[in-house]
Amino acid sequence: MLNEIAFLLCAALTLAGAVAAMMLRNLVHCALCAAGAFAGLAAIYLQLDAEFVGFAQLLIYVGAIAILIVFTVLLTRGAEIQPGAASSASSWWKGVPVGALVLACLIWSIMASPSLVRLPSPNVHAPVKQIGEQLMNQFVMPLETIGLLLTAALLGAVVIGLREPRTSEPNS
Amino acid sequence: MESIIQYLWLIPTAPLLAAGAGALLPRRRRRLSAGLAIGAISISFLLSCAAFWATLHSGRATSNFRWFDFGTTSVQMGWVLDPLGAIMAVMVALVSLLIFIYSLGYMAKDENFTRFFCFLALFAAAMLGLVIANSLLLFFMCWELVGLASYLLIGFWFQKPSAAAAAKKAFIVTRIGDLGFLVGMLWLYAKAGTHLFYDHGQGCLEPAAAGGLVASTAIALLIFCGAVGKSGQIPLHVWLPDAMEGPTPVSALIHAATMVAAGVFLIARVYPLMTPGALQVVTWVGALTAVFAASIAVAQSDIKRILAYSTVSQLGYMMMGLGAGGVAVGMFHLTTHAFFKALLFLGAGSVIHGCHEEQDIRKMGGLRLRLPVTFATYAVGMMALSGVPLFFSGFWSKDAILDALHHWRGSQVPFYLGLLGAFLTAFYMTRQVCRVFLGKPMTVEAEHAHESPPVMTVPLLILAALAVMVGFFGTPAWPWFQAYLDGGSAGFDLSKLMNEHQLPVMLLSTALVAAGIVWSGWIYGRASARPAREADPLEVAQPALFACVQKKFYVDEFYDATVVRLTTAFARFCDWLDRVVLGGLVRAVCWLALALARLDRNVDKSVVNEGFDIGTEAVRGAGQWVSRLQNGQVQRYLRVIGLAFCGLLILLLWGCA
Amino acid sequence: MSGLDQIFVWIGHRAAGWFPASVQPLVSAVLAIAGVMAVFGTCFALTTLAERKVLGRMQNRFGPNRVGPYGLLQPLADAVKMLTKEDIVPFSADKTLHFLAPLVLTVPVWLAFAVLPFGRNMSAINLDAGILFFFAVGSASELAVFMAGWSSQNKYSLVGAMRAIAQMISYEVPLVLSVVPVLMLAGSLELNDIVAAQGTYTFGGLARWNVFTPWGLAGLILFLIAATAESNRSPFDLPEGESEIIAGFLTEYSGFKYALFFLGEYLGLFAVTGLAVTLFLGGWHAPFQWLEWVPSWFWFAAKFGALIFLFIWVRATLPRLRLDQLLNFSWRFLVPLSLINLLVAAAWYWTGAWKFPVVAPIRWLLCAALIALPYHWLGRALRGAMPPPRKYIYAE
Amino acid sequence: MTPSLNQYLVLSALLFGIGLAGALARRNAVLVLIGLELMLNAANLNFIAFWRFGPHPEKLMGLMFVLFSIAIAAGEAALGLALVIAIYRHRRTAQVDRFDSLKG
Repeated sequence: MLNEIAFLLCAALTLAGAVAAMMLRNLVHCALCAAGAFAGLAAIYLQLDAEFVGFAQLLIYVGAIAILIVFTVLLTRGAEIQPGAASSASSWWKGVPVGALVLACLIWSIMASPSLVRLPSPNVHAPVKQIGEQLMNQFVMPLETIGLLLTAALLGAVVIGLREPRTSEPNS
Repeated sequence: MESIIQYLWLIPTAPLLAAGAGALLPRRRRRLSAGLAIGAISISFLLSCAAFWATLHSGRATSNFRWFDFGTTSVQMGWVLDPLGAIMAVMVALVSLLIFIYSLGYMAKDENFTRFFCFLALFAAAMLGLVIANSLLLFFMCWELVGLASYLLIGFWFQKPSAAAAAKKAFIVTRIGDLGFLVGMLWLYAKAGTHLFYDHGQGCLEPAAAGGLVASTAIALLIFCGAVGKSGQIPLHVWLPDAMEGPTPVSALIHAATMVAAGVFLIARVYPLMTPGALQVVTWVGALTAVFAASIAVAQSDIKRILAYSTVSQLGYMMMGLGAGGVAVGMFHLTTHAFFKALLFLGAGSVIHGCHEEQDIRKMGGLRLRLPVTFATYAVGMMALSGVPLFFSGFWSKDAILDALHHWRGSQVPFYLGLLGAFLTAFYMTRQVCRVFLGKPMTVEAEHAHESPPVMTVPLLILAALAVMVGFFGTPAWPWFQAYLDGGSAGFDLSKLMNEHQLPVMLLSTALVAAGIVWSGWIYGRASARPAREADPLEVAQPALFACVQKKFYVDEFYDATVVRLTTAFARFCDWLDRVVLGGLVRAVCWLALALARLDRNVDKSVVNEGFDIGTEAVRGAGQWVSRLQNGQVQRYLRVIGLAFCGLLILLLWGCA
Repeated sequence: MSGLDQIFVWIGHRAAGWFPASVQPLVSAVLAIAGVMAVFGTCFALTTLAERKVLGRMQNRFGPNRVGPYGLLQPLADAVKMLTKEDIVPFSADKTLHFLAPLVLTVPVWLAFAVLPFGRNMSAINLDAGILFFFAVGSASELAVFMAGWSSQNKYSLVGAMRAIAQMISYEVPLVLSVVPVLMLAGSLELNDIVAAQGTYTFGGLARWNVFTPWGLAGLILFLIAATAESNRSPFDLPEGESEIIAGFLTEYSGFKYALFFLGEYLGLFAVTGLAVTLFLGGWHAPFQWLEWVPSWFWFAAKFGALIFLFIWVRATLPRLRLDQLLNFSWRFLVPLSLINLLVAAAWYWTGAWKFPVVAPIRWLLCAALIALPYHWLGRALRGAMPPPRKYIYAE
Repeated sequence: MTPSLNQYLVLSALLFGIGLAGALARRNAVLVLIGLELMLNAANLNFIAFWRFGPHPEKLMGLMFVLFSIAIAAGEAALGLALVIAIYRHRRTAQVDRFDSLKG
């Protein structure tokens, strides 16, 4: 019962955050609502006994990605100018039906699979030590690859984000 | 013995490293470069002494290793330590050390001091490697490296056209001999299947292989060709006098004491291959060279050239000794000659240095007062070279050769030629000393000559002492040297000095030497008082003969007229062939290609291009049509993806249901 | 294991014992939370006073001494002032975010205290990934600062917020990286395990705290520097630098909301200080074996107080940095150095297997050299990278 | 009573749908990126749910997948936002429908 309530609360938070993030006009509000949705998901992970992943989700999504998004919003002045109400009707009818169609398909397929109505395995826990050992043994290659990938992404982001020398800009 | 053989490779490696380091040093690091070279050669000297000490007690030791394989054969290399190599290594290292030190003073003003020491160290490394090589192939490599170092050092002052020409001449002439050597070496490999000298009974010098050789006389003579080139024997002697264009320490080290002796050493090293027939040739060539060069030396006026011809002549003696008397006789003269000829060259260098780069003996005179140390040591060297009896090393070693020639079964002519050479040697050396040191100064430079610094005179003194002392190791009364090389032991027996075989020869040569000295002294002692421009007394007496001798019997001119002209003509012919015949052929092919290309262009224009134009138009049209799908609107792509996903999902579920 | 040591645990058990068994866990959790809030709330009050007093002494003046004996009631007076002030919200502000920002800052900071062990058996919850939890909840403060700065619609606020976020992002990296060696050597992310790993004694009774190892010493220094910057304290107080941008993101706040920000910042400082004590200074362990009889919570409080004093001291000593100096210092010095510190910790672990006489000092010196040399080189490189000191042409 | 697997899946599907609709409908690039992140998160939730309800939770496969996915999402966000900023500098706009040419 308690679990159900907690789940419903977290799900409501997540969905509300997500909907708000996609519908609000002010981009900063959108970003903050998205952060709320991410935090709600982290809570759901915790509820699913995935402590480590939950904290990692909190640390990375709320602590890093949300901040990044907010920075980008400010740097692109998205928060100030809103020419002709970004959410114009023309773009709404292009996007929402497709989203709704996909959603309908997904829900239909979930509902069509009776085997999915099942209860969780009891006494599941994922100690950090075991995660660490798996990362260092079975998943060591993916781990190294991810490290390389993140380094490359970091360098790439820095290179892309660097202000270009003035001379190469044609209209300045 | 076992322990030293493992470190034998260090002997050439130390100077090689010094040369490598010296090559990388900037020009201004003069002291570092010289210090490196001298330190390295000191290490080599000490190691050589240790190796020598080891050979006193035991025989031969080898250390072989595989260089590379091809197919089933493997090429082996290695080091050998035996009395022959050890005595040579000690001699080379010691003379090199002294000459390196001497060069400190002699080359002090030269701007390329660093380069000089780099080359010297390279030479020493190659020479020492040659001495301890246990493979004819390795020997040949070091041999060529020695030749390279010699080339570099003769042409050290390459700004002088004569030096550059002399370097080229030395390189090319020795190359002719080396060609024979190479052919002989390959032939030997074909026959013996190995280049190792000693390999536990399998080496090419050991009885198992050397005994059964076919055509061994031809091989031996081909190898002797190399020795002829390197040691300046007739007919390849022409490069050695010209090599005196290099700095004097180089002349002393390379073209008197060590490198030119390498030819003799080569014969000594491969002595087991030398058949009686080959030895006969060796003896004859040596005898002719000895007299021929000595007679040329009589009429020269350049102090270093006289010594150069003297060197050629003495090398002839060594060859004679090898041919008639065996390894010990030749090697003994090689060793004594190395010391006193190095001494003479360094003394000559000191004189030249003192007289402000003057080399003409007619412009000197009276230097005994101004260069006392040089004079004293030079006199010792001169007497050693002339073979003044009893106290000087040259006497004992030359006497051993003459004795061997006297008992040679082949012919008595070399013996008399040797005697004639001894007389000539005494004559021209006395002439030189009289001209340079006695009498009165002939020019202002000679009057203002000065003694060289101690860094130059100390090596002179050491070499003078050695020039006297080394001889006592090989007297007939105590033939230690010969016994050492043959692996036996020598007892002291004064009576051998007096036996009826040796005494007459000894007395005869002594008399000839005395005659040479006295006659020459009589002529030039008086002549040295006259002005320099006046003709030589001998020229006055026999103008035609003297002119002929002064022009070195026109050998260079003969070579110019024959070999060089022939080569030039052949080169011209090749040039013509290349320009007219081959060039014409190439031009014809070009024309053909051009014509084909023109044809091709026309075909291309009318047929291929049209076809491709149609094709590309079609492709472009299709591309334009397809590109409408990719308009850059990411959201549209995403929409398509979403719809496609729905479609796939529906299909999937349909299939399941 | 004296009674005094476990007195708080005992009180908690007894208090929970009065409730039915079904709600006992909840009650004990609530009690722990209440305890933590009470203790650190008081601590906050005392620290504001202590800071002003110590700063005063260091600046050769008295500090507050009018309210109550020795000015001891000054925090109370401040609280009354803060709560009774008018709560001003700018007209153009984004009112929702302006209201939410102090809450978003303060609430997660309280959460961070949940995993700290304040004494033997005295941590509110035992989380398997305690450190990760600590940093995860701490990450919300950046968002809060941004919300405060942006919602005020004031350029000083926005500049202050951007500065604060840049600073926090930059210094979070060395902060986390300097913690990693401790986790490596302890083999756990749980704070109680880390404290237990430092709980043995060596050399006749000296504690094996991490700070006594080369990497631990370097790690503590790096951690404290990064923590100072994370909590926006001098000399890293650019986001609130009065002389530059009025009060940064706090410009448009007053009254209770301002007090909440104030509280949040101090609590953040307390949390990282407590973490430093736990990670490097042996937690609640005594420094010498013969001092074990002193209650564990006392040792925690003593170390905690010493570090707080250190922060105040630093604030009184060092001038404020420029923004470029601040970022250069983090990215060019602290981050590489803390990465190298990882290697040093690895070297320490590896050399632990060495077996020969006098291994301990050799091992120590080797590892110390491994961190000291990069420190020297990076320091020199950093000095080269900084712009030269400004020249004031007209001032001379 | 605890929630069952399909409840989590429905939540995930809803999140995915919202993200997709937003990514399709909104024109600001930042919002499109937020939509993408929401879709990624929906996928992550699926992994976690299947791990928790799957037959072999002790193997941690789903957890690992999500950990790597989060790491990649961080890199993706950093790069994507850097691109948005770079394009904004050139074009003075952050509307995705204006990003339709390959030339800068």
